[in-house]
Amino acid sequence: MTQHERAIGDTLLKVDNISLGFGGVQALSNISFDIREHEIRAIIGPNGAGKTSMLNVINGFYHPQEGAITFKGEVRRAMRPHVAAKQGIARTFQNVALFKGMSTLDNIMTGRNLRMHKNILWQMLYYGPARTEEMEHRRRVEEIIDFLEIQAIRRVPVGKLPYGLQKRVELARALAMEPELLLLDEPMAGMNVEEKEDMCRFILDVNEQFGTTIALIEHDMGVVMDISDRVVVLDYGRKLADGTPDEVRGNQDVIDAYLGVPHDEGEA
Amino acid sequence: MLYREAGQFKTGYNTDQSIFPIRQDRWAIALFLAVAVVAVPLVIDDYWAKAVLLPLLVYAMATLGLNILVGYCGQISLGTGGFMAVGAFASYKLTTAFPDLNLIIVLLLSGCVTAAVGVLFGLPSLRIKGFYLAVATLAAQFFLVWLFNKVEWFYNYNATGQITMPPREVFGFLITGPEATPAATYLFALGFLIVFGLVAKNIVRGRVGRMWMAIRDMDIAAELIGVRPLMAKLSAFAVSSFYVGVAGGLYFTVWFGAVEVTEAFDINQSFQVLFMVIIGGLGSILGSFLGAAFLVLMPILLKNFMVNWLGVAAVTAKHVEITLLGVLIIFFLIVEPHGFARLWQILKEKLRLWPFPY
Amino acid sequence: MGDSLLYFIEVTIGGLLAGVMYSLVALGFVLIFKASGIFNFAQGVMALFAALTLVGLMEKLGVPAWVAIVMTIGVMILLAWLIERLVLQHLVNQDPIILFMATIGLAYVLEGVGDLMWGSDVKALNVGLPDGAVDWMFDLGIYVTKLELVAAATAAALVAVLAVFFQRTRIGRALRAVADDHQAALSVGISLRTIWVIVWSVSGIVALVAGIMWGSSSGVQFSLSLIALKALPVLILGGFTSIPGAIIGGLIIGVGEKWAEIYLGDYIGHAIENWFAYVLALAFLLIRPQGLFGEKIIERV
Amino acid sequence: MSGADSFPKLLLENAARIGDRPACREKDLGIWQTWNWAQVADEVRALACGLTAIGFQPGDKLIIVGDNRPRLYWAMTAAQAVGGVPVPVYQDSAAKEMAFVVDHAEARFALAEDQEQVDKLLEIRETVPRLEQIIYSDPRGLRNYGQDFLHSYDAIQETGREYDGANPDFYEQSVAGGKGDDTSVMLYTSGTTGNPKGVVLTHDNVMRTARNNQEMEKLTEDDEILAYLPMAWVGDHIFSFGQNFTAGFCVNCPESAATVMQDLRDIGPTYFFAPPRIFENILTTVMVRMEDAAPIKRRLFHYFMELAQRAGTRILDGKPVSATDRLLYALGNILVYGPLKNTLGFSRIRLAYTAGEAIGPDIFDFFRALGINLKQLYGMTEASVFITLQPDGQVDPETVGTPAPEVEVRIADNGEVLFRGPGVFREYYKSPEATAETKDAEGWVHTGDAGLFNEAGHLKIIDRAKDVGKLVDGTLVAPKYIENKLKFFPNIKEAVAFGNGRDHVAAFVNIDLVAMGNWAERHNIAYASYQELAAHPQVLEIVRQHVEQVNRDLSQDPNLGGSQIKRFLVLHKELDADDGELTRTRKVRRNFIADRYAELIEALYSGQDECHVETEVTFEDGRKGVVAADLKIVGAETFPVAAELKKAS
Repeated sequence: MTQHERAIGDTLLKVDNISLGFGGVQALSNISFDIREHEIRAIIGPNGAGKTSMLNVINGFYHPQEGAITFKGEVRRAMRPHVAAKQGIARTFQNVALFKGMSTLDNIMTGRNLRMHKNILWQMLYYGPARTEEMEHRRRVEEIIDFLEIQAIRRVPVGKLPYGLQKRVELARALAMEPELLLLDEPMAGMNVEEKEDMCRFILDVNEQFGTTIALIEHDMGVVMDISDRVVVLDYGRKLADGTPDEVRGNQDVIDAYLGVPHDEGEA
Repeated sequence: MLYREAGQFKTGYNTDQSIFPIRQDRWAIALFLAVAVVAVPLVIDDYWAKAVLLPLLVYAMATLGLNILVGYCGQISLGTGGFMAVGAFASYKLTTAFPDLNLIIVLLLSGCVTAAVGVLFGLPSLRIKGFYLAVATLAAQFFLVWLFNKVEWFYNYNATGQITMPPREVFGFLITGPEATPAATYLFALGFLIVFGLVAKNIVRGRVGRMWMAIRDMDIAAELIGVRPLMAKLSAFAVSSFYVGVAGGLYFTVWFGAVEVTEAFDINQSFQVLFMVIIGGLGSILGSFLGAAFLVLMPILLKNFMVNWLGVAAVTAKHVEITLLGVLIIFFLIVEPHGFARLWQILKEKLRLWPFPY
Repeated sequence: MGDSLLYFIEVTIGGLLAGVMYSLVALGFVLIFKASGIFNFAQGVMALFAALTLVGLMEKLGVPAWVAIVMTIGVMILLAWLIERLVLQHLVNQDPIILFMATIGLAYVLEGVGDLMWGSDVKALNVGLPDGAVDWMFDLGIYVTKLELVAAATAAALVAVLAVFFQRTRIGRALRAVADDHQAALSVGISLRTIWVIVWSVSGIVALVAGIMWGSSSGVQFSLSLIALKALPVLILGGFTSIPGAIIGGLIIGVGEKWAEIYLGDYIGHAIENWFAYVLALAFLLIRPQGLFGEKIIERV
Repeated sequence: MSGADSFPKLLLENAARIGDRPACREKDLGIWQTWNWAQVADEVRALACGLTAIGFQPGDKLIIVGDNRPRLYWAMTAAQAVGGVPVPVYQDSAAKEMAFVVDHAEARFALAEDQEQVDKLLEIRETVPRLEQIIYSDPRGLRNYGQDFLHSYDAIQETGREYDGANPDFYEQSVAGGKGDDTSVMLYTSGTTGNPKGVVLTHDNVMRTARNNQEMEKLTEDDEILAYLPMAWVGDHIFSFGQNFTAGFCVNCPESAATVMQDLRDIGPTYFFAPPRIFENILTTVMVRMEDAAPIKRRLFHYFMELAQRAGTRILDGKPVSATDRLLYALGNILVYGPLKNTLGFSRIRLAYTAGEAIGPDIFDFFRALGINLKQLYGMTEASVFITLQPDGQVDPETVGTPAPEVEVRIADNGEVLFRGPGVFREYYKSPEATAETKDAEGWVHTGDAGLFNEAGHLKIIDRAKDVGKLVDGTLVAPKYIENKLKFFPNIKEAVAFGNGRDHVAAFVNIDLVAMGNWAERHNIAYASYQELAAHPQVLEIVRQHVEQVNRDLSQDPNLGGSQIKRFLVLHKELDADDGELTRTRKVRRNFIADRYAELIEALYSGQDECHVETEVTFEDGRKGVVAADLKIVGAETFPVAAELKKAS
C-alpha cells in the first residue's frame, strides 16, 4: 500500500558480454546489461536487432558461445529452458505459443505445473491430496483469470479465441508460474488500440500488484516510453544505448539508427 | 433437448471439475453401467462373450492406452501389438511361475512389466519426432514378436511355441480356462475396464495429463513452462504401455486362453488399435470406447450380413470385409477426422442449445 | 580364410542387391512424402496390387508380358487419379496422422480389391527375366542369381531415370518445388492436384517395378506387401525427403542386415532381419538425429 | 411468525433458525461462492463493529456504491445494526450526480466496490469534505493509493473483530436498540425534473411489504433469486434484500454485468424480476436465433409457439383446454418449451414480475404461453414497491392487478391513483414541502399516474395524471395509453394522440423505417426516403388497419372506449430529439409538437383530406433545411363501446 514496494531493488539478472551466432550469422555480440528487481525493462531495436535472441538466451533456449548470465546471484552460461522456468523465469512469445488443443483454463493450469507435486498414483485416484492440490491451484488460476478479466472464455479452446485474447491467455499462463522475472516478447503486436491499452494496464498492474520484474520487447514506442523504467536499445546484435526512456530518446545513435521518427509520435 | 441445465450451478471446484458435471450425463452413465454390470451378465452366452464383448473390452483397454500416448501426448506408436505381446507373455510367465498369485495382481504386474518395456522403447522419442518415431516404434513391434517366438523360456520350452492359460479363480469364481463361464470372464474384464477407464480420465484431467497435452500441442512452449520433455514423454510411454500390457494380458488370459505370438500380436494388431484411436477420436477417453466398439462390431455386422443374409462365400466375404473396412475408414476420416468423440461433442452441444442452432 | 572372404563378398553383394530393392520401395515413399507430406503406408500394398494385376492380366487374359506391363502401368495411373479424386482431395490440410491413417485404409482397400479380383492364392510371376546363378561369379565361388542382378540393374536404371526426370524436366522441377513451397509450385503453372496425381502415378510405377522383381523371385502373395516394412528403416536412416538418402540408406540397410544375419545370427538367434534394420537405423539416429542427409534444424521461437 | 422488527434482528434470528442454509451466493473465481445465514451474520457483525471502530455513529449514513455483491448487501445490514442508514447509489452515475446524493444525505462514510467507484468518491470528497472515510471491497489497483481515510473491507472487518472481542456486548445491544420505525434505508429517486429526492423508508415499511408479498406468493427459503438490477433501485432492495431476510431464500449475485445471461442460466432462479425492456430483448434474441435454425426446427418452433399462444396461457390460468391441446402442449413442452426455458434459464421460475412501464401484450403472452408465471405489478419507491399486483390466475396484459395486501387504492376525482398502506414512506429526506405535496394528512400518497379500475377490480394505468384530458363530451382521453397501443405494432415507431378539449381523438404516426422498409423490400416497393415510404398508399392502408385494431381494443373498455381515433396522418418526417420533438430519452414532447404542427392538427379536426406542410429540420451534420409535403389525412373506422353494447341489448 505504500510507495516503497514498487521501489526498484537490487540487480536480479545480469547479462555479461553475451555473444551468440548461428553458423555465419552473429545474432548477438558482446551484449551486457542488467535488470533490477521490480522494474520494467524494455528491450527495443529494429527488426533483426537480436531482441528475441536475447530473450531466448535468458530463458535458456539458446546457448550463447560467450558470456555469462547471472540470475539471482547464480552465474551460468547455458541451461535447459525448464530449468530456467524452475528458477523463476516465465515468458510469452511473439507468435502466441499456446496449447491449441486445450481450454483457456487448462492452458493456465499448465503454468502451475512446477508448483504441483502430487505424484501420478494420487492422480489416478483423483482423491485426497491430489484433488486438494488441484483445487488449490484452480483457485490460484481463477484469481489470475479474474485479474486479467477473461472469465467469459474460461472453457473455450484457445484455438477459437481472437488473437488479442490469446495473448492475454498466454500472459495468464506465464503469471500462473508466479515468476520472478517475466519476459514478454511483443505483448501488444497485432492488437488494436483498445486491446493495447488493456494490455498496458495489465502489465503495469502485474508489476505493481505482484512486484514482478518484467523485461519486454515492444515496437510501439509510445507504450515503451510510457511504461518502462529503463530501456536497452539493440541494433544488429550490438548494444546501442541503455538508460531511462528520456536518456534513450535523447541519444543521437538511437535517433539515427532507430528513432528516426519525430518524438511527438513517441509520446502519443 | 434432453438437457436441463438451468439451476445446475457449482458451488465448489470439486463439483465444477467432476467428470460428469451435468446431472443428465450422470444419470445416463449410471443407467449404462447398470445395464453393463447387472443386465448383460444375465443374458450373456459364449458367442457374445468371446466374439463381441470380450474383444470390445480388451480392445477398449488397449485403445485407452494408445490414446494416452498418441492422442494426449502426441507420440505416434506402431508397436501396440508388440506391447500387447509383452503383457500376454508376462501374465503367462507370472501365472505359471506363481500359480497362487491372484489373477488381478498378475495382470497388474504384467502391465508394469509392459510399462518398463514401453519406457525402454520410448527412449528414442527424446531425439526423434513424428513419423520417424512411428517407424522407430515398429522396431519394438518386430523385435518383441521375434523375441517371444525365438526365446523358448518365454513359452516355457513347450513344443508348439504356443502359450496356454491354466484355469484360475478370482474370489472363488473361475475366470480363465475353458470351464470359465461367459459372465465371469466378462465381468472380470469389465471391472478392469471400468476401473482403468476412470483412472485414465483422472490422469488426463490432472497435472500429468496437462503436461502431456502441452508436449503434444507445442513442445517448446511446454519446456518453457517447466515441463521436462523426458519425464513427460516417458511417463506417457509408461502409462500407455501399462494399459496396452493389461489389454494384452486380458487378451491372452480371459479372451483367447491360448495364443501364438506371431499370429496374435502381429503388426495388424498395432494398426487395428491405432484405427480405433483415430476413429474414436484422438485425445478422448470416451472416443477410445467408441472407436473400439465401432471397429469390433462393424466387421461382425458386415460378416453376418454378407454370409447370413446375402449368402456370400466366407472367403469372398473376408475380402469384401477388408475392402469395406478400408473404405469405411477413409470415409470416416473424410467426414469427421476428429472421430466419434467430436461427433458426440457436436451432437451434445446441439442438444444443450436446442432449440437454438447456436 | 579365402572361403570366408569369398563368403563375405557373397554376403555383401547379396546385401547390396537386396538393398537396391529396399531403395526402390523407399523411393516410392520419398516421392509421395516429398510432394505431399503424406506417409504412404499403402506403398507395399501398391506393389502387391501391381504385381497381382500383372499376373492376373497375363493369366486370365493371356496377353504377352510387355502388353500386360503397359496395361498395368495404365491401371496404376488410373489408381493414382482415383486416389487423388476420392481420398486426398477431401483430406487437404488435415493432420499428417489422419492422412497416414487414410493410406492404411487405402492399403486395406487395395488388398481386398486385389484379392477379390485375382484371388488370394500364391501365383508365380514370369515376365521372362533370366534365372539361375551368374556363371562367372559362381566360378569364383560367389552365388548370385541373374534375377538379382537384373533387378539391381533395373532398379539402378529406374533411379537414374527418376533423377533425370526430377532434375531436367519442367514437371520434375515443379515436383521438387512443391515440397518446399506450394505457392512456388503453382507459379510453375501446374495445379497441386495434377502434381499429386503425377507423384502417385510415378510411385505406382515404382511399386510395379518392385512388385515384378520380388514377385519373380518369390511369387506373388500377401507377404509381398510386407517389403514396405523393410523399406521403413531406410526412411529413418536416409530421411523422409531425401532421394539420395533413400538410395544410400537402402544399401546400408541391405548390407547391414545380411551381415548381421550371418555374423550375429549365431549368437542372438536367426530370423532377425525383421527387426535388425530398425535397430540399426535407430542406433544411427540416436547419434545423428537429422539422419544421413538431413540438415541440422534451428528451431525458431 | 418472526418477532423481529428490524433487519439486523431478523438476521440474528435467521442465523439461529436456518443458520446452515444458503443466504447468498456470488459467482466469483469461477464458482458460486456460498455463504449461509450463520456466516452472513458473522460477516455483518465484523463489519458493523469495524464501522463503529472507525467512528461510525448511530444516525450516520453509509453510501454504498457498486454492482450487486454480497459484501455490499452485508454493509446495508451492518450500517443498520449500529443505528446507521445505508444509502445505496446507482453505480453508473457520474461523480457529479453522486456528489449531490453524498452531500444531501450528509454522509460521512462510503463503501465502494472497486477502484472505479473509489476514484469517483475521491473526486467527490474534494468538493464534499463531509465525506470522511471510504471503504473499498476489491483492492485491485488501489495498492498505491495510500490515503489514510481509505480502508479495505477486510481491514475494517479485522478491526471489527478486535473491537468485538474488546466489547463483546456492544453488537447485541446495538442491534437490540433498533426499532421498527427507525429509518432502514434511504433511496434516492431521480425525478424527471430537479434534483433526486431521498425516500426515507423504515424497517416496518420494508419488512411489512416484503412479508405481505412473500405470504401472498408463498415464497419460501427454497427459492432462488438473481440480484442483477441496481441496488439503489427499490425493487432490488425489496426482492434481494427485504425478502431475502423475511423469506430466508438465497440471493445470487452474477459474476459481472457481461455474464448475467449465463449466470441466469447457471442459477435458474425460481423468483425473477425484469423490466419489460429485458423481456423484450430476450424475445428478440430468441426470434433472431431461431431464424438461423434449420427449417424443420423452425417450423416445429413456430407450430408449437402457436399452440402455446392458444393453450399455454389458459393452462397457466387454470382455464379449460381441450384434451388434444393439452396433449400437444405436453409434447411441445418436451420438444420446445422445456428446452427453450432451460437455455434461457427460466426452467425453474415459479414467479416472475415485470413493472415500470407498459409491456407489449405479445411479449407478455409469449412468456406466459411458455408456462412462465409472469405477472405485472404496479409500484413505486414511495410505496416500498407494492401498490397493486396480479393475483395468480387473474392476469391480463392490460392491467396491473388488484391492490396488494394491506394496501388501499383509490382513484381521485382527477383520475389520479392514490394509495396508502404499510409500505408508505416516511418522508423525503430534508424536504417537508415535497413530502406534504405527495403524502396528505390521512396518509394517501399521490402517484401522479392516472388509472381506473375495471369491472373485475383490476387497476389499469392509463397515463400520467397531468396528461389525461377530456373530449368536449366529457369522455376520458389518455393519450399515452392510446400511443402505447399503437406503438406495440412493430410497424409503428412513434405516435402522438390529441383530443383534450376536442370532439374526437386524432393522431400523428411515425412508421418504423426498419420494419416497414423490410416489408417494402419483400413487396418490391421502391422508396428513396422516409418521406416517400410514409406517403405510400399501401403504407397508409397498413397503418389504418393498425389504428382500427387499436380502436377495436379501445372499444372493449367502457371508460376509454369513447377515445377511439377518428382521423390520423402519417408524419412526413421522423420525430427527432435534434428537432426538440422528443426528449433525449425518446419521450414525446406533446406540447412542443402540438405547437410546431398546429396546422396539421387543425387539418385533422377540420375535415380536410390533405394538408400541405413545411417543416424546418436539423440534419445529422447539424445543417438545417426545410422539408415540405402534402400529407393525406386518413379516416379510421370506430366501434361501438362495449358497455354501451350491453346497455343496448
